[in-house]
Amino acid sequence: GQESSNGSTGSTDSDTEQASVDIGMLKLTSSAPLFIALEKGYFEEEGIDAQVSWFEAAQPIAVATAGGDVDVGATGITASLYNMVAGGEELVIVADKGREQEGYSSTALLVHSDSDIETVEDLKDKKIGITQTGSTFHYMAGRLLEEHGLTSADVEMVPVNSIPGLMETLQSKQVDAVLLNEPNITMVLDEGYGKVITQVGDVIDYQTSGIFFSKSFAGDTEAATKFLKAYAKATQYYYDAVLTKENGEIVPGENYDEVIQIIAEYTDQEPAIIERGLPYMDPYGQLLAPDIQTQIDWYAKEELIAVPIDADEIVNTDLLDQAIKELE
Amino acid sequence: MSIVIENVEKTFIDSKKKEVTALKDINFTIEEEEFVVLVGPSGCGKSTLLNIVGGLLSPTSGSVYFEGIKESNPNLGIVFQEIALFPWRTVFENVVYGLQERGVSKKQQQEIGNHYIDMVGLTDFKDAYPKQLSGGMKQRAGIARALAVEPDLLLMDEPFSALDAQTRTLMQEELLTIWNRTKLSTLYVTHNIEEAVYLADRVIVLSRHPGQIKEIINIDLPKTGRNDEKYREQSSKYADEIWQLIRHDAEAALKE
Amino acid sequence: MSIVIENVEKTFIDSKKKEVTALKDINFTIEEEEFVVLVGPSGCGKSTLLNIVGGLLSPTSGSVYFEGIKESNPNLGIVFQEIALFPWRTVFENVVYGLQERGVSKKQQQEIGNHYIDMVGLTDFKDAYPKQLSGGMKQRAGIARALAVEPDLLLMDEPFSALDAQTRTLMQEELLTIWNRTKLSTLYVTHNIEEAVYLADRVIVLSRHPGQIKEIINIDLPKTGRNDEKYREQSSKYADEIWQLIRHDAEAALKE
Amino acid sequence: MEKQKQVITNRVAFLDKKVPFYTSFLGIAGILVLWEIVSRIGIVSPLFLPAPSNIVITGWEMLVSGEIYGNLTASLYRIVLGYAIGAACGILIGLIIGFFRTADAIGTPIVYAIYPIPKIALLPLFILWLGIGELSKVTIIALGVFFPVVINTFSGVKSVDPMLVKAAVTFGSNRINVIRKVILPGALPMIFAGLKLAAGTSLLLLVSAEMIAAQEGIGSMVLHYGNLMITSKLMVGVLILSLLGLIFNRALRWLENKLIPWKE
Amino acid sequence: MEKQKQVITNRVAFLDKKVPFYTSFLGIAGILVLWEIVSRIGIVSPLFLPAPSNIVITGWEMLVSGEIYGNLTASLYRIVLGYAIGAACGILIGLIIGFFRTADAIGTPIVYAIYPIPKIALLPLFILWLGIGELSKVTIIALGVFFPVVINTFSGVKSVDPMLVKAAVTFGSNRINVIRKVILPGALPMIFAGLKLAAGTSLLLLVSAEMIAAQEGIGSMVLHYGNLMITSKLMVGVLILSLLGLIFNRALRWLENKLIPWKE
Ligand SMILES: Nc1ncnc2c1ncn2[C@@H]1O[C@H](COP(=O)(O)OP(=O)(O)OP(=O)(O)O)[C@@H](O)[C@H]1O
Ligand SMILES: Nc1ncnc2c1ncn2[C@@H]1O[C@H](COP(=O)(O)OP(=O)(O)OP(=O)(O)O)[C@@H](O)[C@H]1O
Ligand SMILES: [Mg+2]
Ligand SMILES: [Mg+2]
Repeated sequence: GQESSNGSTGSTDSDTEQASVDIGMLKLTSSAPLFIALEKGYFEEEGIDAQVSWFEAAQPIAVATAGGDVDVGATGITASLYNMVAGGEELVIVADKGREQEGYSSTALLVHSDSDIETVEDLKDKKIGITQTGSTFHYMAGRLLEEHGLTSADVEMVPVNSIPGLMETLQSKQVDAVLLNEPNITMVLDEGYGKVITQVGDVIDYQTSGIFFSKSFAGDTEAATKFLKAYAKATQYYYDAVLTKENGEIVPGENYDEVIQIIAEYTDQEPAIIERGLPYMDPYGQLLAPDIQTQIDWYAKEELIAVPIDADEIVNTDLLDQAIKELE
Repeated sequence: MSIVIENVEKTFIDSKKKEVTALKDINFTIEEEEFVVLVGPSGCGKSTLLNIVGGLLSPTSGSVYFEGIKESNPNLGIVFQEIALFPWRTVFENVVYGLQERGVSKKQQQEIGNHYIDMVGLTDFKDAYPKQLSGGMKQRAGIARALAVEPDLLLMDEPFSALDAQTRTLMQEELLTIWNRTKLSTLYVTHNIEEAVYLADRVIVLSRHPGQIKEIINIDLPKTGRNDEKYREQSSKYADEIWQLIRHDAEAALKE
Repeated sequence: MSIVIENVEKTFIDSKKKEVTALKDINFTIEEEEFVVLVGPSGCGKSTLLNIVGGLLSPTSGSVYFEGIKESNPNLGIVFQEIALFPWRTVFENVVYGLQERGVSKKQQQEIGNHYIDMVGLTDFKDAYPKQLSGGMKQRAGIARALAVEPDLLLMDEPFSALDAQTRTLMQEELLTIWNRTKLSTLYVTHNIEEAVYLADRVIVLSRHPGQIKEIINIDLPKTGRNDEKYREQSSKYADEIWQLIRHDAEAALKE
Repeated sequence: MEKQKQVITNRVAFLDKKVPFYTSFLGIAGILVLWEIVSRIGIVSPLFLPAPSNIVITGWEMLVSGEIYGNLTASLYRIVLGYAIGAACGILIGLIIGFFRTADAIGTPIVYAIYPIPKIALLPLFILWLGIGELSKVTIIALGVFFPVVINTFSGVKSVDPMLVKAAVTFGSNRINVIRKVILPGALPMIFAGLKLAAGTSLLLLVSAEMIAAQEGIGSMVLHYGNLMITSKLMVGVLILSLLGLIFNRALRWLENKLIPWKE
Repeated sequence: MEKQKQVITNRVAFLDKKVPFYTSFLGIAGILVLWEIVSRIGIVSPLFLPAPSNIVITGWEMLVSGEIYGNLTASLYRIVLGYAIGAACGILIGLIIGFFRTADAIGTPIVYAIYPIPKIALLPLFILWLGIGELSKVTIIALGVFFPVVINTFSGVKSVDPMLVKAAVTFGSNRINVIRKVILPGALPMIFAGLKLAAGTSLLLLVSAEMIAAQEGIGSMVLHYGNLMITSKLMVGVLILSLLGLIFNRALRWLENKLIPWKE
C-alpha cells in the first residue's frame, strides 16, 4: 500500500524545466532531511518537482525503487536489499540517511532491569530478541557479539517480528536481551523495566539506512545531482539544528525548534518523542562507503545472502561528491 | 399417430472394456391409445430400451420415430423409477416444470397444474416439498408431472417398484383410472408380471443376453375390471404363460 | 414348545409428545413348526410386534414367552427387512457370527457355516463382502445367518420387500424349500397378501390405529404346491378375503 | 408337570438409556466453577490461569476502552473481504469446472496441485508480491477459502443426480436452464458444506497472518498480550475469536436453512 | 400422402461428451512452460517469480547441503508427534462420548464450546504455560487434530446403523462385543474422514506455529527466506510443504484402503 501526494507544499507554479521525481519513503524520523528539503523548498530551488509516495513497510520501497516505480527510495539497508541486487534488481545507494555513530545515541542493547547481565560477554547462551532475520537489528546484534569475542552461534537469536514485540518480550523476560532504537529506548528506561548495556554506535560504525536511486534516475546525472544538492543542503540544515556538539554535549542549534516541528508534522508524532530519537547523519549526507562491503561480507558469512556481491555494484558516491562540489 | 421402434440395437462397453450387446433386433410399434408393457428378467435391457425411446440414450443402430404426427417436436412424458422429483421444488412447482420450460403462461400453469394434481389426489400437498411426502405420494406427483405436459407418448419405468405391495395394488388401480381418462399412448416397463397383465393391451416379453423380443402377447381382456372374479382365471393364465417364458432367464439373473 | 404372545400392548411418544397406541390386546400363540404370517396396512404395528417378540423392544404391558422349552436361553434368529449384514464381514463371517458369539469351535463354525451357505446357494460367494452381492444374494446370506444359530423361533420382517417381483417369487419358493427341511417355528411379516397366502399356516390380519388383531385365518392348503393350477383359485380366494379386510385401512394409510 | 416358561426380554434396552437433562449443563458449569476456584484460592497463579470472572471483567474493560473495537474491525475487515472473494471465486470456478468437461480436464489437476499447500506458507511470498499491508492478508484468507469451496462446489455439481438432469431435459430444459434450475440448486448443499469448512480455515489463517505480520487485529492483540504475559487480556482475545467462530458458523447455518428449505 | 416422420434423438448426448485424455496434462504443463518463459525472458523479475527450473535446482542444492534435512526433521518431529497424540485422544474420547450417554451429555457441550477457537490463537498461551520449546508447538498441533477427529469419531459412532447393533445383540453379542465388532468398524469410515480433515489443519498449524515461534522447521525457513527476499529458496520451502501435504493425504488414503477393504 502506498499513497501519493504532492509533497511540495506551497509552490504550485509549473516551471516547464522542472524534472519530476518520485520519492518512496516511510513516515519515520530518519527521513528528516527529505522532510526538510520538501518543507523548505530546496527541491524547487534546484528545479525538481518532488512527488512523495508513502509506504507502510521498508522492503517494498527498495522493490519499488529497483523496479522504477519510484525514482528515489529512502529506507534501511538490510540483507534483503543485497539479495534483491544479487537477484538481478538494479539500484544504487547514493547517500546517507542515518547511521550508528560513536557518541550519538541511536540503537542500543538492553536487558531487563533485574538482569545480572552486565556486559556483552555475559550474553553467551542467552536469548537475544531481534525483529527479523536479516534485519539491521540482526546485523547489529551479530557484529556486537563478534566485537566482544562471541559469534552468533553462541546465542539464540529470537525473531519477534516487530519493535513493540521486542519491548514486550523484554518486559515479560521471555528474552534476555533486545536491541532497540530511540525513542523506544527512552520509553523503556522511563518505564524502568530495562537497562542499556551498550550503545551500538560506541562499538561499530554502521550505515543503517540510505538514499537509493533507481538505475535510470542515477543515469540521469543532471537530475540526480540536482536532487542530491537539495538533499545535501537539507542534511546540513538538520545537522546544524540538532546534532551539533559543544564540549561533547549535544546542544540545540539555531533552527532546532523548526526542524523538530517539521519532523513532528510529517510523522504525526509528539515533538517530545521526536526529540528523543534523532538519528545521527553525516553533515553532507555522505555515505560510510567502506561499511557496505563490511555488511555484505558479514551477511555472506552468516549465509543470509545467497550470492555475495561487490559493494561497488551498488554504491555510487560520485553523484553526491559532484553535488557537494557544485554547492561549494 | 404411432411410435415405431425400428431395428434398434444397443451395445455398451463394460467395465472390462468389452463390448456387450444389451439390445438386438428390436422392432415394434406403439399404436395410438395403446398401452404397451415391457417385461423381462433383470438386466435384459428394459430400461435401456425405454431410455432410447425417451431420447435419453442413443441407439447404436436403428431408430425410433413418430409417424403421422403434426407437431414438429413431439412431447414426451417420463415417469422414472427413481421418481426424480426436484427436491427443491414443491409438488406444484414440480408438476408445472414442463409447462414453464415450454413458456406456458402463469395462468395456464395454474390451471393445468391444479387439474393434474387434483387427478392424482394431491391437492392437499400442493405446496409440500418431496421430502415431506410418502413413497406413494411422490410417485403420484411424478405421474402428474408427466401428464401435465400432455405428452404424445407416456413412458414409465417401473414406477411402482419401490412401493409396498398394498400401495402398489392401489396405485395400479388409480393409474388405470387416470389412463382411461387420458388414453395416452404408453410404454410401461415392469418386473411384475401380474402388473403387466393387469395394465397392458400388449405385453412384450424380452429375453436376456442380448435383450431380444421373445414373444409379444395381446391381452384380450376388457381394460377395466380385470381383477373381477370372472377374469381372474384368464389373467392368471396370461401371467403363468409369461412367467414360463421368463423364469429360466430370471433364475439365471439371480445367480449373477 | 410354543411361543405365547400375551396381552401385548405398546404405546409410543410421538414427535408432538403425544402418546400413540401402536399395539393393543395382542394375543396369539405360535405352535411348534408353525409358520405364522402377520399382514396389515402400513403403520399398523407389524414391525413393532415382531421386534417385541424378538427382544428388541419392550412391550408397554403384556409379555412374550416360550412355553415348554428346555434351554434356559432360547435361540432367536431374525431376518431383517434392511438385511443388516455386517458390511465389514464376508458372507461366511456374517453367517457364523451367531456361532462365534456362542463360543462354538472353529471347526464346527466351518461345518455349520458351509452347510447353510450351501443351503441358500451362496457357496461361490462365501468370501465376498456384502457390497459385492446383488439384493437377492444379500437376503439369502441374511437367511443363512439366521438359520445358522438353529433358532427356536425364526423371525422375518418383510425379508423380500426390497427385491424385484421376479426375484421375490423365486425367493419365496426357495424359502419354502428351506423351511420344509428345517420346520422352524416362524413369525413372518409382510405387506404382500399373495406372499402371506403362499407361505402361511396361519395369517394374522392386523388393523391400524391402534394395531389390533382383526382376524386370524387358517390357510387350509398343502404346504407345497400352492402355486399349482388346482389350488390357484382357492389361493386367490384367500388373498381376496384378506385384501377386503385390509383395503380400507390401506387406502387410509396412503393418504397420510 | 408345570410348564416351563422362558420370558423374552428386551436385550437392547441399553440403547434407550436416558440421562437427566441437566447433565449437559453440569459438565460446562462444573469446569467453570472448578476453574474459578482454582484461580481464586491460588492453586494456579492467575498469571497463568486467570479466573473466568476476571476474564469477563477484563473483557468488559477492554470493550469500554475501545481497544476491542479497533482490533475487531481490523480483523473483521480482513476476514469478511477475504472470505467473500474466496467464496465467490470458489463457487464460480467450481461451477465452471464442474459443468464443462474441458475446463474440468484442465482445471482440476491444477486445483489439486495447489490444494495441499498449507496456505499460510504463501504469506511471505504474498508479502513480497503485494507488500505487508492488508492486501497480502486478505489474499491469503481468500486463497484459504477458495480451495475447500471450489472442491466442494465441483463435487456438488458432480453429485447432482443424473436422473434429475435427465428429467429436466425430458421436460424441455435447454442447457442453460439445466444449469440454473437443476445443477445449481442440486449443488447447493455441498457448496454450503464447503463454505462451512472454509469458515474454520479462514479464521485460522486470519489469526496466523495477524500474528506473523500485523500491528492490529485480534490475532496480533493475542500475541501482544502473550508477549507481555498479560494472560487475562490474552484470554479475552481467545474468547472473542471463539465467539467469532461461533457466530460465523451460526450465520452460515442460518443462511443455509434460508436458502435450502427443502434439505432433509 | 407421405407419412410424417419425427425421429427421436438423444437430448442428453452432451452429458457423454468426451475430452481427449491429454487435456489434463496440457493445463499443468502449459502453466509450467508459461511460468518458465515468463521468468526466463524477464517479463517478471526472477526475484519475484523464480523459474520452475531454478526452484528445482535450488531445491537440489539445499538438499545436498543438508539444509532441508535439518528443517524437515524438526517439522516432521512436531507434526508426527502432535498428529499421533491428537488423533489417538480424539478417537478414544470420541468413542467414549459416542457410546456412553452420560459421557456424551457432559462431554459434547465442552467439545463444542472449545471447537470454534482457531487453535493457533492458543499458541501464546501455551508458550506461557509450556515454554517456547517443542512442547507448545506439539500441543497446538495435537489440539488442532483432536477436534475434527473427536467430532467425526462421535458422529461415526452415532451413525452406525442401529439395525446392525440390533442384529449383533440378536445373535448373542454382549455390550463389549457390540462395541468391538459393530461400533468400531462401523465408525471407521467417519473416523478416517476426520483424520483426513485433520491432516490439512495440522499442516497449517505446524507452519503457522513455526513462523510465529521457531528457529527451525520448514515454516520458519519459508519466513526466513521471505524476510531475506531469497524467493527461490522460499519456493523450495513451499514445494516441500505441498509435497508433505500430498504424501500425508496419500498415506492416509492407503491406510484407509487397507483397513476398510469393505468400503464401497
Ligand atoms: N451405461 C452402461 N454401461 C455399460 N453397461 C450397461 C450400461 N447400462 C446398462 N448396461 C448393461 O446393459 C444391460 C441392460 O441394462 P438395463 O438397465 O437396461 O436392464 P433392465 O432390464 O432395466 O434391468 P433391471 O430390471 O435390473 O432394471 C445390463 O446387462 C447392464 O449391465
Ligand atoms: N420409535 C417410535 N417412536 C414413535 N412412534 C413409533 C416408533 N416406532 C413406531 N412408531 C409408530 O408406531 C406405529 C407402528 O409402527 P410399525 O413400524 O410397527 O408399523 P409397520 O406395520 O411395521 O409399518 P410398515 O408396514 O410401514 O413397516 C406407527 O404409527 C409408527 O409411526
Ligand atoms: Mg431397469
Ligand atoms: Mg415395518
